[in-house]
Amino acid sequence: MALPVEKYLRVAKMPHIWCPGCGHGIVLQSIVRAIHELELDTEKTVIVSGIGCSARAPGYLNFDTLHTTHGRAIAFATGIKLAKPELNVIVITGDGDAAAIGGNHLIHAARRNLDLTVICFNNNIYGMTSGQYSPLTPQGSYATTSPYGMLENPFDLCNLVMGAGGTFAARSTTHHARQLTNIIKEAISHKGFAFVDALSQCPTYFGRRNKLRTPREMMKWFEDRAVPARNWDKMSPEEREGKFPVGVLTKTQAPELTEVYGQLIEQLQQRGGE
Amino acid sequence: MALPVEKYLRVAKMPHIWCPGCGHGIVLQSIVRAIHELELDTEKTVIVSGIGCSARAPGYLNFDTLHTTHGRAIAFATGIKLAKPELNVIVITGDGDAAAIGGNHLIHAARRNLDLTVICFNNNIYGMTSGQYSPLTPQGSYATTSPYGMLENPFDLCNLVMGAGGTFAARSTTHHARQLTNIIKEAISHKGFAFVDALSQCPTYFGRRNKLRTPREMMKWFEDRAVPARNWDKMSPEEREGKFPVGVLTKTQAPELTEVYGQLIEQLQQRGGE
Amino acid sequence: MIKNQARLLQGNEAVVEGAIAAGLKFFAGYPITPSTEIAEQCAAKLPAAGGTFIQMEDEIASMAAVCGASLAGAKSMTATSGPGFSLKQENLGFAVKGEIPCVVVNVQRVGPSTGMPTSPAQGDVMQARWGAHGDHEIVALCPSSVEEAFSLTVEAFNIAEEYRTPVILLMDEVIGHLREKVVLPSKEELVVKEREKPSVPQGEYKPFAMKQGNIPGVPPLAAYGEGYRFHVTGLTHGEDGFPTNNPAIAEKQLKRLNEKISSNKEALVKVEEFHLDDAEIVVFAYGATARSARKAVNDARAQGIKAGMLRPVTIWPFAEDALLKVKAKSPKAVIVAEMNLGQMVLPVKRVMGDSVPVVQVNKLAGQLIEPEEILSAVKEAI
Amino acid sequence: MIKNQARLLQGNEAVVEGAIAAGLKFFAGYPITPSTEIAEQCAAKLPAAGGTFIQMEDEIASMAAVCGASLAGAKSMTATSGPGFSLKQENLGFAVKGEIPCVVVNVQRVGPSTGMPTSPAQGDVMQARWGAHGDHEIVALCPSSVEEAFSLTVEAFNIAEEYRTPVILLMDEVIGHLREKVVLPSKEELVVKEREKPSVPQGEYKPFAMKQGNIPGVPPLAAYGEGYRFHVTGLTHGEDGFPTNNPAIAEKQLKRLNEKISSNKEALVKVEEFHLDDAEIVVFAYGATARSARKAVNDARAQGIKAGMLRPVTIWPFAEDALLKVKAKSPKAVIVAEMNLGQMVLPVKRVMGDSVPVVQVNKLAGQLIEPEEILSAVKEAI
Amino acid sequence: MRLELRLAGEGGQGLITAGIILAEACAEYTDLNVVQTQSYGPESRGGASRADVIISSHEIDYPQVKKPDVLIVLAQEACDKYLPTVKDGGTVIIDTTYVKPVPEAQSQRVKVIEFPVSAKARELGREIVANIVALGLLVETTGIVPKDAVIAAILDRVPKGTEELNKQAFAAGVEAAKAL
Amino acid sequence: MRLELRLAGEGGQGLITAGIILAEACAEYTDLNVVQTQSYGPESRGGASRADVIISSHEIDYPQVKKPDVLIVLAQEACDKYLPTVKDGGTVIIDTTYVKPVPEAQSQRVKVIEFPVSAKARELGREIVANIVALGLLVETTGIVPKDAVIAAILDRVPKGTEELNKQAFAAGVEAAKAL
Amino acid sequence: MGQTLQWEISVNSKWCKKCGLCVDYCPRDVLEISDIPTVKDAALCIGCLQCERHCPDFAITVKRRENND
Amino acid sequence: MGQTLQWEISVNSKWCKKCGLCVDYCPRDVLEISDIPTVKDAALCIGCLQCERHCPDFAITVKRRENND
Ligand SMILES: Cc1ncc(C[n+]2csc(CCOP(=O)(O)OP(=O)(O)O)c2C)c(N)n1
Ligand SMILES: Cc1ncc(C[n+]2csc(CCOP(=O)(O)OP(=O)(O)O)c2C)c(N)n1
Ligand code: SF4
Ligand code: SF4
Ligand code: SF4
Ligand code: SF4
Ligand code: SF4
Ligand code: SF4
Ligand SMILES: [Mg+2]
Ligand SMILES: [Mg+2]
Repeated sequence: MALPVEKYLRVAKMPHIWCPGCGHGIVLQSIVRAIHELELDTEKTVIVSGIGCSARAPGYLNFDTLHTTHGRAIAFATGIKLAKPELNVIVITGDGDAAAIGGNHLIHAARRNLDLTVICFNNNIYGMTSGQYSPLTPQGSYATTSPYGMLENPFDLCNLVMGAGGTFAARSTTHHARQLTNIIKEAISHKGFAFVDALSQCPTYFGRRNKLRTPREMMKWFEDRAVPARNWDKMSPEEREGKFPVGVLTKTQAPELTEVYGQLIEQLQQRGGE
Repeated sequence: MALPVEKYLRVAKMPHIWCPGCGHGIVLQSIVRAIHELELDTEKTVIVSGIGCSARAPGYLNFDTLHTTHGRAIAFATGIKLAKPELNVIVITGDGDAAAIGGNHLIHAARRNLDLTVICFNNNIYGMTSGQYSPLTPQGSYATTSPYGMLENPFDLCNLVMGAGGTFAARSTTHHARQLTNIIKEAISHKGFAFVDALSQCPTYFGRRNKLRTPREMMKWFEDRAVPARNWDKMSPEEREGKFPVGVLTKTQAPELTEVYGQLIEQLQQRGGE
Repeated sequence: MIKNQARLLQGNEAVVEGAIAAGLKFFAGYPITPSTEIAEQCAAKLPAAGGTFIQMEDEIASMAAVCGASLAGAKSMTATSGPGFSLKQENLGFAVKGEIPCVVVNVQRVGPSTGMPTSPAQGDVMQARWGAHGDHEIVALCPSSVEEAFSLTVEAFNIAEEYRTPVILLMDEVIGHLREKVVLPSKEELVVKEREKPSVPQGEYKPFAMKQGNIPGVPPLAAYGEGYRFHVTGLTHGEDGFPTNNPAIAEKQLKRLNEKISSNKEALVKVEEFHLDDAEIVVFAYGATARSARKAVNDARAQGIKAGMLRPVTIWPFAEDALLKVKAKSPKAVIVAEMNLGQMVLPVKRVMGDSVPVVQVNKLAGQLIEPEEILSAVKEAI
Repeated sequence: MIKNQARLLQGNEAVVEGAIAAGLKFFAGYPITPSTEIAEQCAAKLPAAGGTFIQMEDEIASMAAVCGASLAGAKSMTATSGPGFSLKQENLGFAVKGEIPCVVVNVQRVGPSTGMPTSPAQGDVMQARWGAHGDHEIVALCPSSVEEAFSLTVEAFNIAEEYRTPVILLMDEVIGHLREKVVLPSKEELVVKEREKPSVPQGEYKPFAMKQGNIPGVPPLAAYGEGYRFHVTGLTHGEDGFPTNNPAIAEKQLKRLNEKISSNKEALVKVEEFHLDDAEIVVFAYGATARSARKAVNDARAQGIKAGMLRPVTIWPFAEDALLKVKAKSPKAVIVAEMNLGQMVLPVKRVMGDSVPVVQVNKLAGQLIEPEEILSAVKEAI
Repeated sequence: MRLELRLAGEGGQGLITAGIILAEACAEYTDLNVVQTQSYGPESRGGASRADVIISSHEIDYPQVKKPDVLIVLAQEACDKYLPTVKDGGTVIIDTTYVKPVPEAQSQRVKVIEFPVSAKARELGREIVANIVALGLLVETTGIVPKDAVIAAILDRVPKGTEELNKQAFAAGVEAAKAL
Repeated sequence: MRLELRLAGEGGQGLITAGIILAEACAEYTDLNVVQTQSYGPESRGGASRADVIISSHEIDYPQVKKPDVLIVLAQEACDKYLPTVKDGGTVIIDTTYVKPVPEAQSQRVKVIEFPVSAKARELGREIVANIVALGLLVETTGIVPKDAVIAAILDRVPKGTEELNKQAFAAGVEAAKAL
Repeated sequence: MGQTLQWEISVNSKWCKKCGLCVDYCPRDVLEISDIPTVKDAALCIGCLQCERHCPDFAITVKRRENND
Repeated sequence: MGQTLQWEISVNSKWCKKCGLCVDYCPRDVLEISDIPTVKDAALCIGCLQCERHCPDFAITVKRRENND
């Protein structure tokens, strides 16, 4: 389906600032495509981000957009959604933004099952500040602040969201652009908190330091390691080694916070009216 | 085993400030007992806390103690442990301290597998500020800020820690004081990040508002709902309803951060010396 | 018995009454002594008023949620005390930069750090002005009574909405916890202001326009979901809200941001002048301390001393003009009484210059300054 | 070719060199432009120096970890810029209250909020003083060159350790990113100070004693793990470190906390006086701006104008005495040049009083003030 | 006229509530001005508890009680702590159920009224209404607030079903004061 | 003597490195004073890149380059942007591989040197050494820094195994300047 | 030995907050409480430490008598 | 119909950053790149959209020809 770019992008702001071959553009396109295919009302959809290369995305999207402080996008979005539950609220965040400084807001929104769609442009690195390690940088990888290789364990963001009680968590990559679009559609449609771990490549800082010389090489890395979720469960720990599951990893139903709160308001106002 | 209280407590500061029947004293005693039974060196053990009723515990403990800012105990402890890896560092925290404002530090310490023992005095409520809901307050329960019943889902803190990649997570309650002591011993002995969800009663604020009229009634609540971990796995979702598992819920081995960092220092210094 | 019009209200409760009267529709907070009653009252009262209360995971998130809700069109508030106020600074700066109307209550307790949580102080006055990084003006109001806790909350919302700016309600523990007899104004008596909405077609809306708007320098503000599809960022931006590195545009916008406050001081800065006309000794005091000062002035007058009080009701922007008027009359001394080590005394000294001696009365360990302490300073200065 | 003694170093790099020379053993930080190179250099260099680098989850955690490490006996540092500095305020206040030696670097960029991340500013000068809640004194140093980035970092550690206090190294983007030729002092030339250790038996140790210690008001500090088993809290505490609500004790401790800085100003406050002796026009400038000021002064002198510069090297405590000396000579004007809307000009005005006109030269959109701009202010004022 | 009152005892004895009721009575049912304050422990964990009320026909500037005109104490610790704060010539009402007789030195300085407040409440059915008995004593002793105002304020606040008990408690306090 | 130099082009052309090498040469191998600065894009994502170097026999106060004495540009955008900033009578070196001839108006104002810097580098084996060729041009043109100092500084910095290539590149630049 | 007193139970009245948990938890009904807990019948005590472990105030201790062999 | 050109491929040269991913991802070798990508043999295109979906810059679009029925 051809994408009516002018409808969704602030074309006057293009081309965007991202480096050649940066995966963030592919994730962004997947989001736009998902919005288009779902026929979301562009006047009732708000896009919120924190700070980072990824977080620059809203500036190119022709919606109500909010570029907040580093790590806090979900908290700002919480206010928007609670104040106007009829809006679709989509959060665009980076692995540093969502999982380092913003980790607490992520797990709390997941716990509350607030109807937000959070899409993490996960490139395993702090792109905007030129390549420091993030909580997603694989052990042993190089970054400007891990000159001897990353010493810490990385998060598995979907596991984290599930551990926090999230009702929807999924993963895909820029290589799997089509799947990514579909997953984002499913995430937006999910009533409740939905998290998408969108693996993206930063050729400029992650690739260059880690001998992944081209964007395609980085995407090949995704291609080689991704395992469809339905196969993942059947794999032994040894088979899983060096691989990761893609697809929808958890999807359950639970009361959504703005609905629950709306009911309370209704109840109390009726009671007050009696 | 009789507990040589004078060795471990700052007896001049006793009696402590906690209300009659407050579970925090029982958890504290379990910690002291664990330390005693493990024969930890009292001069090489540091106790760190945030802010809350629970966080007042270190003031009564005759060790190096640090009463920090709300939610940040684990981050302060991270500095202590990294600067002096030979110290035993135990963090005492509350459910608000650890899981509300401090949630991010909890998951990051778990991810890093830093050798800290974190004991959460989990009374489902903010005791110190007089009874607001916490991220652990069960749905429907009353608190001063949930006058119509708690609307949000609570965390399962052990699940959260596991989702973050933690290598040790366990739960017990003030009712299970003996088990609690043993679990704390195991947590302290664990090389790596260890988390103990210690369910505690706040008769003053949680009990009073939720028709649990005595401390014993609150502990009975624990008694009735706790299921040994080994049985939990065999239970159906229906059987689990209204219950929770106690015992060691996860225990795995992974490289510990100060060890890994120590190796790096050694390596680089040798290299420098060559 | 028949009730009269009056009620007994706690300062913190009065804030909530004022906020709801002013149209509060969203409160996000995190409990902290001595402000917690504000959150608790909001939890109890907001839903019935069609608004939403949420206890966030921390103060940072609370401030963020308040900004988000305000951009979605809801009048929004948060409340805290020193430690939480410190945490809010980054997002408070975002609200300043994004020109997001909201009210931030700080009920001051003794610092630094955890300090004395249940004891009063006025140690965050300078922080209110300078706590966030970067150049910015701020509006802060300082109630001296429960009645003012109500009326200044309404005023705070009015200023926030009219000037598109966060407004700080800077209370102290004494006023926050004080229960006092008050008569609340009726709906008709209340002046409630609403933010100005854009009058241009959707495609032409510039959320940070230089010249539009009722108040010079304050551009109208659309709400999310109304079709304007506008962008808000904490980066330095142009009239359209998009980031810029053009120093000329940046300078213009940063100046407008500051001047919308600094050049409207006349409208914004309110003071109470008490026996100032012939005062030879002027006591400068605010918040709870002003109540002691008032008594001290009365007592001094009773003893034949011509004392007076200047009370800044608006604590920021600084009441420079009122002080210059005082200076013009060459009083024998200005006594600055405050529950801190000496904070507002600094700008007072700056304005008084070399000609008028400035005397300090300070107390910093959690006790309200007593009238006698001020009185004896008055007597010494005469 | 044979190298000389000099090196080309970036300001941020020089900070790390200085820190390691001063004995840095622990760095916790979170990347932010334009301070990131400090973290990166620490990551590369600390382990070989036997120290530990960690990138924490945010700036709050970084400040916390630094406090923890310092209490464990390690000289500790963190580095950030405006947004992160705002976030650190609460724990910076804890460091003040707990009297925990540490160094906090803020490389200033344009605010408010995200502002202009790669452009210089001096908009956090007042925040450095007042950013944390509650009454507290702070020490802040402000380098004007890469060489000073090195030497003032060493000085910052020395002050931190000697006075048991956090010290802020307040840089700006110009100095942080500037590469400059510097000759670093040899180990022998360097003065490195260590914190005073308790001399009393373990059982008698009072970590917040009123009178002990080499410097009046600064009690010796044991390290965790040395057997002293002491308590540190952010609550107002007595000499033994345990919380107290006794106002008399609280007052004494809070006063000591402040006076250990304020009454040692003579030792702490360093200024550079440049052509001040006969100056009719005095330029007050700091950080990168002082380099423009120096050129302006030279150019003015070349044109026969008696200009001079007062540069506060220590930006807090305020260089009041040096300014009073200037005032005593009744210059025609003091020109305050700063990359902000006018911050340090406020205390300068306070000290200058009514007699000496104070003129402002400001720039706030991310550009260094040019010598010509200062020069023309000088000419106008003459 | 400015009257400063202090009610002190232990957490759980309901003295803060009593203070608030008294203040509400003044505020909502009389022309008197009133402010009420209370102690907030460092950590509000049980222990001592104190409510202060200032009643005045004029505006109330300084809102704190330094030297109460009247003190009522329901616990020994509270008595020891606050007795010395009472104004010379002021009045102290002690609950003899829990408080030992006032030492000679003090009883010469202030007027002492003794009554087994808590015992009386117990006698009425539930010790929990000791605070209302105390209120009766206080109101009758000071004579400053109309009793019907206080009764109205009591009824505004107490849980449904306990109205009678509370009225009796208040009356008992009033009677006791009259009898003394 | 104070000389202000500017090296400008696109990210990836290595001009920042060239600027740093030049500054290091001055700092570590001569008595000259030197400061070096560079552009930091708003988001440091590719795009334009600029390094400034000020060399002086005296102390350097104001550390920024307003009007360079010499500008070398390796990309058209950089040329368009910075050409007007060059001091009247200053020198501009353009890499004709990527930069169009300088417009008449400007070429009267400043001295223009043209050389296919990048093409030359490609010719030597790898275009990546264009920055070093540029350095050679700059050093020879200005004559302010001893060439052996610059060569030493180059060798301090470049990766092992590329020393010869870089020396050749530098020499090529120097030659070109001499020839012009 | 037999049924002689093996266990010494002591209550620290300065620390005890009278919550009654020790009494609640004693499986042998050894303790009773009006103000602070007191030992009703020490002979029944089996030294299970339930009282001690559940005391939030470190106020009750149970020790084996030293002279009971 | 047959093998006539069904797909119209266009590259927005103002947005294209020359990363080459479109070329890499094309399964039919339709595209080639020296500066910006160009169509080597449009007839081979199967309209799979791999190029478009993997373009980070919204710079390449593949549309079904409208006059191809
Ligand atoms: C409070 C604060 N701390 C730090 C920064 C600096 N900063 C900006 S973006 C960023 C990391 C971005 O990484 P990520 O979220 O992974 O996004 P990416 O650039 O990789 O897309 C950091 C540390 C900031 N702007 N604010
Ligand atoms: C930054 C900050 N925010 C809020 C507070 C107020 N506060 C103190 S303790 C506390 C909650 C304590 O709850 P929890 O951690 O569950 O401990 P408990 O008292 O229940 O043991 C809060 C919100 C604070 N001291 N600092
Ligand atoms: S730095 Fe990395 S993440 Fe940022 S735009 Fe470039 S490639 Fe993308
Ligand atoms: S308030 Fe609750 S948690 Fe705090 S001491 Fe009392 S019972 Fe314990
Ligand atoms: S030790 Fe056991 S049996 Fe003995 S008193 Fe305690 S609880 Fe009862
Ligand atoms: S459990 Fe402890 S505090 Fe409670 S009554 Fe028994 S001895 Fe006293
Ligand atoms: S649509 Fe498919 S076949 Fe056609 S050019 Fe694109 S990738 Fe190649
Ligand atoms: S993928 Fe897009 S940006 Fe990259 S070369 Fe192709 S059209 Fe250009
Ligand atoms: Mg990233
Ligand atoms: Mg709790």
